[in-house]
Amino acid sequence: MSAHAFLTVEDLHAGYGAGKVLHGIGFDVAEGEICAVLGPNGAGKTTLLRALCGMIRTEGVLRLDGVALPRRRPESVARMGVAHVPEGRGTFAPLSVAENLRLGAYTRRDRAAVAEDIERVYDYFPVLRERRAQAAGSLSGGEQQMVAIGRALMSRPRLILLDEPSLGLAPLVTRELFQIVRAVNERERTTVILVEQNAHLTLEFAHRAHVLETGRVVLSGAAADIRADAQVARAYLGIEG
Amino acid sequence: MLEVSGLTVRFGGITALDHVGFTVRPGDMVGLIGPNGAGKTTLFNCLTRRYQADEGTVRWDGADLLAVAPHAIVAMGIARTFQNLGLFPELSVRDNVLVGAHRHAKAGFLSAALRLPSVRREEAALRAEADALLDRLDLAAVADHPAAGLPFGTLKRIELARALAARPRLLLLDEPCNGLSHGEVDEFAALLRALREERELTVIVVEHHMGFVMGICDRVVCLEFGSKIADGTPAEVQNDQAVRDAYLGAAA
Amino acid sequence: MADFIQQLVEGLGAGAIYASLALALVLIYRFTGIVNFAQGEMAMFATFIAWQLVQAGVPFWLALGATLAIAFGGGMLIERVVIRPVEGAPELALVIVTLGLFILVNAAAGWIWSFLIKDFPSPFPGGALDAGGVHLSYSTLGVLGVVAVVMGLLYILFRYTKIGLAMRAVASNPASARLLGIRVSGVLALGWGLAALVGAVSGVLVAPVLFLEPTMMGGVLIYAFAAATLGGFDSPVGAVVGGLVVGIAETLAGAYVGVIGSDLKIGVPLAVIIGVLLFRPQGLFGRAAVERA
Amino acid sequence: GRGEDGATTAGDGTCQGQQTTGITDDAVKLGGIYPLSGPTSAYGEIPKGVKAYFDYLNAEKGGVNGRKIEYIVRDDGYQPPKSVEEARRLNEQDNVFALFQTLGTPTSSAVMEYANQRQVPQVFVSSGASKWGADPVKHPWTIGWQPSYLSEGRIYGQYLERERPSAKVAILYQNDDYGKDLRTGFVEEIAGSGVTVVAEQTYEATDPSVDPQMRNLAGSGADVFLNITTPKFGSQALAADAANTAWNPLHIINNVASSNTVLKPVGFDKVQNIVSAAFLKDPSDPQWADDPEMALYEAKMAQYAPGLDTKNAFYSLGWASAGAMEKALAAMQCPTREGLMAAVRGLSDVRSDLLLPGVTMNTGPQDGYPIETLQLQRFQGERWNLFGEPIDTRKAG
Amino acid sequence: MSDVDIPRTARLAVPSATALRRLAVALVAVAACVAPFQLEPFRVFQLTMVLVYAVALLGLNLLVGHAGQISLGHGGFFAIGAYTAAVMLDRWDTPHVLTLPAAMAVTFALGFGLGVPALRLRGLYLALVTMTIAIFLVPLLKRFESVTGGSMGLTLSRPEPPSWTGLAEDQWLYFLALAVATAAGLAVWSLLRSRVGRALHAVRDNEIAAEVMGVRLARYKTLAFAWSAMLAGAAGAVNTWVIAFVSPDSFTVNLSILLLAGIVVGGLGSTFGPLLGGAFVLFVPTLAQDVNQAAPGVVFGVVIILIMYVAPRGLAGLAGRGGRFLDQALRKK
Ligand SMILES: Nc1ncnc2c1ncn2[C@@H]1O[C@H](COP(=O)(O)OP(=O)(O)OP(=O)(O)O)[C@@H](O)[C@H]1O
Ligand SMILES: Nc1ncnc2c1ncn2[C@@H]1O[C@H](COP(=O)(O)OP(=O)(O)OP(=O)(O)O)[C@@H](O)[C@H]1O
Ligand SMILES: CC(C)C[C@H](N)C(=O)O
Ligand SMILES: [Mg+2]
Ligand SMILES: [Mg+2]
Repeated sequence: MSAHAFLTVEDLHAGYGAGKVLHGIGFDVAEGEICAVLGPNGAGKTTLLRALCGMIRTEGVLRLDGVALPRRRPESVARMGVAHVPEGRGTFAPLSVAENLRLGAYTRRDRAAVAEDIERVYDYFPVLRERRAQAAGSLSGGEQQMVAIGRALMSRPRLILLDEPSLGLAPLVTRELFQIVRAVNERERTTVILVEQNAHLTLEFAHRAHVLETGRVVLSGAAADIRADAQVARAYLGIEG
Repeated sequence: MLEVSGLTVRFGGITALDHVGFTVRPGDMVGLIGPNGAGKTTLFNCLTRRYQADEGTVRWDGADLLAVAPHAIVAMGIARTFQNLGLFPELSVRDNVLVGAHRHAKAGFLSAALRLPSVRREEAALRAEADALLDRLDLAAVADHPAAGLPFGTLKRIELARALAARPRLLLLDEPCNGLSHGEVDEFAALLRALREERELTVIVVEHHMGFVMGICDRVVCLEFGSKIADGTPAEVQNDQAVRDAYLGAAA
Repeated sequence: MADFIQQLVEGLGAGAIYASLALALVLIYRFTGIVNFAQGEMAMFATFIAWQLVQAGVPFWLALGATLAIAFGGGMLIERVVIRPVEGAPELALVIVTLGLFILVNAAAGWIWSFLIKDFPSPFPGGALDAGGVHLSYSTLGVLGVVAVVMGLLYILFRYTKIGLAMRAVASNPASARLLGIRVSGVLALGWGLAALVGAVSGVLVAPVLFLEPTMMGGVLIYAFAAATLGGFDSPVGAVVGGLVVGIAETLAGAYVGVIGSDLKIGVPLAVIIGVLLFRPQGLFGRAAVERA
Repeated sequence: GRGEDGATTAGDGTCQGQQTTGITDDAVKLGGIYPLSGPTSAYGEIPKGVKAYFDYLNAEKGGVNGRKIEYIVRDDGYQPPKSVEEARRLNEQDNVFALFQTLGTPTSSAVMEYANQRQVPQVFVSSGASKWGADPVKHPWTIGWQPSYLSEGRIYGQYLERERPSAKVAILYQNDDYGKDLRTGFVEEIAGSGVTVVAEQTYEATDPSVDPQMRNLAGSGADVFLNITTPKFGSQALAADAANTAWNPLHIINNVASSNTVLKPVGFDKVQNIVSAAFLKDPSDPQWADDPEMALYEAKMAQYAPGLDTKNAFYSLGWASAGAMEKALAAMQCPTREGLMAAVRGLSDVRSDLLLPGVTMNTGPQDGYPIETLQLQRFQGERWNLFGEPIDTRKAG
Repeated sequence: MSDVDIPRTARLAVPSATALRRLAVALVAVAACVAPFQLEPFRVFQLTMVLVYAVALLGLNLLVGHAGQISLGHGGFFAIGAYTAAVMLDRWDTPHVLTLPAAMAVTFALGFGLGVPALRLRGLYLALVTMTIAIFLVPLLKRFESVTGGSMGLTLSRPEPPSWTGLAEDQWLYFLALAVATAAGLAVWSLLRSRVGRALHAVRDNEIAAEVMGVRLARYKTLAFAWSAMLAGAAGAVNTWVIAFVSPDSFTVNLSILLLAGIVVGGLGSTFGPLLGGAFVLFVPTLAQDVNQAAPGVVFGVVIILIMYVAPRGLAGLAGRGGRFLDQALRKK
C-alpha cells in the first residue's frame, strides 16, 4: 500500500543522543492529504517532525514520493519541497519581516512569482505588511508565528510540516490560519502534516489523524471517524463531547 | 492593589500601548486578551520594567512601579512568566526554580565562597522549599534534568514554578496554556485556582485560550492596537461587539 | 599645518592597512559569527604563495590573480577540513580552533620559507603626489583605493545579494536556515573562501610596506581587531572607518602628545575604542542586537 | 632532602670534588634554549648553525679532545617561565654538562638565578646585555659572548665625535633592554661632546611597522640617523629612509640588523654608504667569498645541514659561537663544570672561525665579556667595506 | 530572546556519578600530597607550574565558563599579581606570604574598576577590549622602570622552606601552590554551589530572565570580573615565588590567549577544567617540540585543533563522558 503513498513512514526510531523518543512509528500520507498528528505533551510529535526533515538522526524507513529520506540533511529535504514551521518558530531575529519571508523562497528562482507570494502572505496576515521593515525579533509572539507560517508558505512546498502553528495566535487568526492551510491544500494540492493541541478544531479540518503516545502510534484513522467516536476522543484526546 | 493609568509605550512609529488604564484589586484573577500585537506582552514588560513607559503611571501598593529598578521588581512581590520561555537552558530544573528564590537569600560572593554556616542553612531551606514546589507542580521527576530538551508544556510549568519560588503577591502569566492539550488546560486551570487560594495570589493572565480565560478569570480586559477596548466580567467582554470583531470572530 | 596634514596622511596610510585586514575579519564574522584569529596568518601564507609564484617567474599580475584564486580555494578547504568537524560546537571552541590554525599556519610558513624577510613587489607605482608640502605616495593612494573598492563590494554583497541574505540568516539561526533549504555548510565555506580572498588582498597590500615574513600580519591583526571593534564587527564601513580612526589616532598621538611618546601611543586608539564603546557598545556602525522579552 | 640536582661529584687530582655531570671521557652534553615557536622564532635558526658545526666536529675531528658533543635544543617560545622550565629539564632530566647559549635577555635572566644557584654553567649567552659579564662574583656561572650593546653604542658615539663632531642625531630603538642598552651606550659616549640627540622614537617588537616613527624622526632635521632595530624593523626603517627623498641623514644601522639579508630586500642601491659595526663575517657579503673559514662554513653547512640558506647570518652566528664553545671545551684543565668556567674565564686572544680579522676573545677573572672588539664598516656596492682599525672597546671605553 | 530550539543532547546527571567523582577527588588529593615525594624535583616544579596556571584558569573559568563573559586579557591580571608580589619583594623585602593577599587585593580592585565599564560590552567586544588592555600593559610596565625594573625585569628570591618541614625548596613551593590552588578551588566550588553561582549561571544563560528574577546584573557581572581577576592575580603572585623573575616579556598578550585556550581546552564551566587546562598550558608546548623540533608550532596548532574535534566541550567533558561510560558499564554488571 505504501507504493502510492506520498510519504511513507515505517518503523521509525529517533531520539536525542542516548535517549530514544520514537519507538517504531509507521503511517502513510497520501498526496494532497491533511494529516493530523495528535497526542499529549511529550509524546514525541515534535520529534517526529524533526525526524521527517532530517534535523535528527533516525532509523527506519522514510520515503518521500519514492525517494528515501534517511541520512539526508535538512537542507536537502527542504529542497525536495518540504517546508517546516518549527516549534519555537526559528525566527531570524535581526532580519526584517520581508527578509524573513524572502528567505522562505530561497530555493526558488521565479522572482516575479516570489514577489506575488509575498503579497499573498501579507494578505493572509495584514499586520505583517505594516511591520514588513521591522526586525522580526521585535514582533509580538503571535506576529512571529505568522512570520514562521508565511515563510514556510513562501517556498510553495509540496509537503508542509506544521508544529502547533496556532500557538500564540488569537482565536480569530487561528480560524483564519486553518482556512489558509485548507486553501493552500486545495489550490496547490500541498500535503500537510499538522501537529496541534487543539484536537477539536484539528479533527474537524484534517482528513486523517494519528494519535501518538510515548513515541508510538496508538490510534490511526479518518479524522471524522475519530471525532465521531466520543469514547475514543475522550480517552485519547481529552475532548469532552 | 495595582493601578495602571495612561500607560503609553511607543516604538518608533508604532504605539504599542496607548493610554491604557485599569486597576486590579488584591486577590483578583484578571484576564488580559486582545489580538496579536495588541500590546499585552508590552504591558507586562512595562510592569516588570523591561520596557520604558513613555507616559502614564503604574502604582502598586501605593508605590510608583516605574521608578523601581528592573531587578527590584521581584522584591515588590511581582513575578512573571514569559510568552516564549525565559528559562536557563543549562541549569537543572531545580536550579531554575532556585533562581526564582534568589531574593529570599542573602549569600554574597565572600560568604558563599567561605561556605559560612549561615549560607548552608539558607541553602538547605531554599532547597526544601524548591523541592516542595517541584512536587506541587509535578516536576519532581525532572528536577535534575537540564531545562533544555524538555517538552514545551513541561517548560511552561517550570517557568511557573520559578515564578512561584519568588513568593510573589502579583503573578503575571503570559500565555501559560501554550502547548497544552485540552485536558491539560483544564488541569492547569484547576491548579492555578488552587495555587491562588493557597498563596493568596493576585493574577493577571494573558491567554488566547478563551475557554480558559472565561472559565477562570474574575475580570477580563481586552486591548486592541494598544488601547483598552473592553473591561468587565468574562460574560460582558465575551459579548462585547468590539471584542468580537477584533478578536474572537463571529464563531466564538 | 602641512606637517599636521602630513601626519594625517600617514595615519590614513597605516589605517588603510589595518582596514584591509579588518574587512576580512568582518566578512567572516558576518558569515560564521566567529572571530578568526587565523585571518592574518592566512593572508600572510597567501602572500608567500604569491611571492613564490613571482620567484618562479610568473608575471606579477598573473601571480596575483592565481594567488587570489588559491586563497579562495584554500579558505574553502580550511572550512571543510578544519572548521566543519567542529561545526555546532560552542562558539569559543571554534574561536580556539582558529587560534590553533593561527599557530599552525605561522609555524608552517616559517618552516617552509624561513623567517628571513622577503621583498615583495608593490602593485602600485613608486613616487608620490606633492601638494603644498604634503606627500601622498601612490602606494598609500593605491591601498586606500583598493580598500574602498573591497568595502564597496562587501557592502553590496551583504546588502543586495541573495547570498548576502542567506549568509545573514545562517549567522542568525543556522538551524532555521537549513529548514529553508539553505546549504549552511556551503554558505560557511563560501564565507571562509571569500574571507581568505579578502585577506590575501590585504596581505598583498601589506607586504610591500612591511616586508614579507611569517610574523608580518601579527601586529596588523591586533590593529585590525581594534579597527573592527571600533567600527562594529558586522559592518564593512565600520571596519574601514575604524581602521582609519585607529591609524590616525595612533599616528597623531605618537607625533604630538609628548608625555605619551611612541612607546605608549597604542594606548590612544585603545582609549578611543573604550570611549566609543561605552556609548555605543556595538561599535560605531554595528547593529545593536534585537532583544525583547 | 630531595630536590638537590642529581649531580655526581667526582674528579681526580686537582679536579677533585668538582662536578662531572654530563661529561665523560668520550662525550659531553650541552643544552641550548631558543624560541623555536612564537613570534620570535626567527632566532630558532641559530641552533641549526650550532648543530651543523658540532656534527662536523664530531664526524671529522672526533669531537673535542676525544669527546663527542651531544647538543640538545629546547624551545621556550621566548617566555621566561618556560626558559626556567627548560633549563631545569636540561640540567635535571637530560643532565647536560652546561647550558650553551640561552637566547634572549629576559629569558636568560630568568635562567641565570637558577644556573648560579645550582652551579650549572650558562655559557655564551646569546644576548648583548651587559649583565652577563657585569658581576662575575655574584654570577660566576654565567657569561656572555658577543660585544655588549652598550659598547656597540659607544663605538657609534666615538665614530660621530670623530667624523661629525656637531652631528644632530635621531634615534629609533626597540623598547626593551637591548634597544635601551645600545642607546644608553651611545648617549653616554656623546655626553659633553658636540654631538647631540635631537629626536628619539621607540617601537614595540609587536608593532606592525616603524613607518610612523620614521616620519616623526624625519621631521627632526637630524643629519644622522641611528637605527637600533632587529632585522625586520631594520629593513622597514631603511626603506622608509630611502623613500623619503627630503631627508638624507647618515644612516647608522646596528649590528643586529646589518646582515646583507636585511639590506637586500630594501635594495642595495637604496642603502649605499650606511655605516655599521661588526665582529663576525657576514656569509652574504661577497667580500668573504674566498675566505677559507667561510668556505669551510659553506661546505660543511651544505654537508651537515643540507637545504638551509647559508646566507642567513643566524646560521653563521650559530656556527661561530659553536666554534668558540669548541675552543672553551678544548681549553678546560679539568673536565668538570668548574673546569669549563675556569676556561671561559681565562680566554686570552683566542680566535675562532668567522670572527673578523683582529677580533679575538679575551676574558679574565674580572672580565666577563669575551668579545669586545668591533670594526666599523660602510656599505658600498653590494658589500660591506671595513674601515679603520678594529676597535677594542675595553681600551676605548 | 532566543526561541531557537536546536536539538541538543540532554546531559543527564547520573546520580551515582557523584560517588564516582568523589572517589576521583579523593584519589587526586592523595596523589597530590604524595607526588612531591615520589617525583624528581623537575617534575615537582612542573606540577607546581600546572597548579599556578590552574589557579589563573579557575578565575578565567569563573568569568567565561560560569558568568559567560569573555576575557582575552587575563594574562594582564596575572602580570599585575606577579608584579605586585615582585615589587613588594624587591623594594621592601616583604615576607612572601604577605605578597599573596596584596596581589589579590590589587587585582581585585583593578578587576572591579574594569568590570564597571566592561559591563556594557558584550562577548566579542569585551574580549577584544580586554585583549588591548593586556597589550597596553607591556609598554606600561616598561615605562615605569624605577618601580618595575623596566624591560630588564626584576630578579627575586624564592620563599625558603621552614626548616621544621624538612622539605626541599621545590617541594615547599609545590605545597604552597597546592595550598593556594586548593583554597581557590574550594572557594570557587562553594561559590558556584550557592545562590551566587546560580545567579551567575542565570546571567550567562538568559540575562533578561535573570534580572526579572531579581538578579542584579551589574553587581554580579562586576564582581565576577573582580573575583576572576583576583584569582589570576593570586596565580601571578605564586608564579613570582616559583620563577623568581618577572619581566614584561613574561606577560605578553600570548599569555592571555594561551590562558583562554587553556580553559576552553580544559573544559569551560567544568570543575576540573582549570586543572586539565593548566596541564595543557604547561605540557603541550613541550610535547610539541618533542614531536617536531623544526616547527613545534605546527604540532601545537594541530593538537589544539584535534582536541577541539574530539572534545568540543573540553577535556573535562571528555573525562566526564568517560566517567559516565564507566559508570554505566559498572552498573550493568
Ligand atoms: N532537544 C532535545 N534534547 C533531548 N531530549 C528532547 C529534546 N527535545 C525533546 N526531547 C525529549 O523528547 C520527548 C518528546 O518530546 P517532543 O518535543 O517530541 O514532544 P511533543 O509531543 O512535541 O510535546 P509538546 O506537545 O510538549 O510539544 C520528551 O521526553 C523530551 O524530553
Ligand atoms: N522592542 C520592540 N521594538 C519594536 N516593536 C515592538 C517591540 N516590542 C513590541 N513591539 C511591537 O509592539 C506591538 C505589541 O507587541 P506585544 O508583544 O505587546 O503584543 P501582544 O499583545 O503580546 O501580542 P501576542 O498576542 O502576539 O503576544 C507589536 O506590534 C510589536 O511588533
Ligand atoms: C527572557 C526572554 C528571553 C523571554 C522572551 N522575551 C519571551 O517573552 O518569551
Ligand atoms: Mg512539540
Ligand atoms: Mg504577547
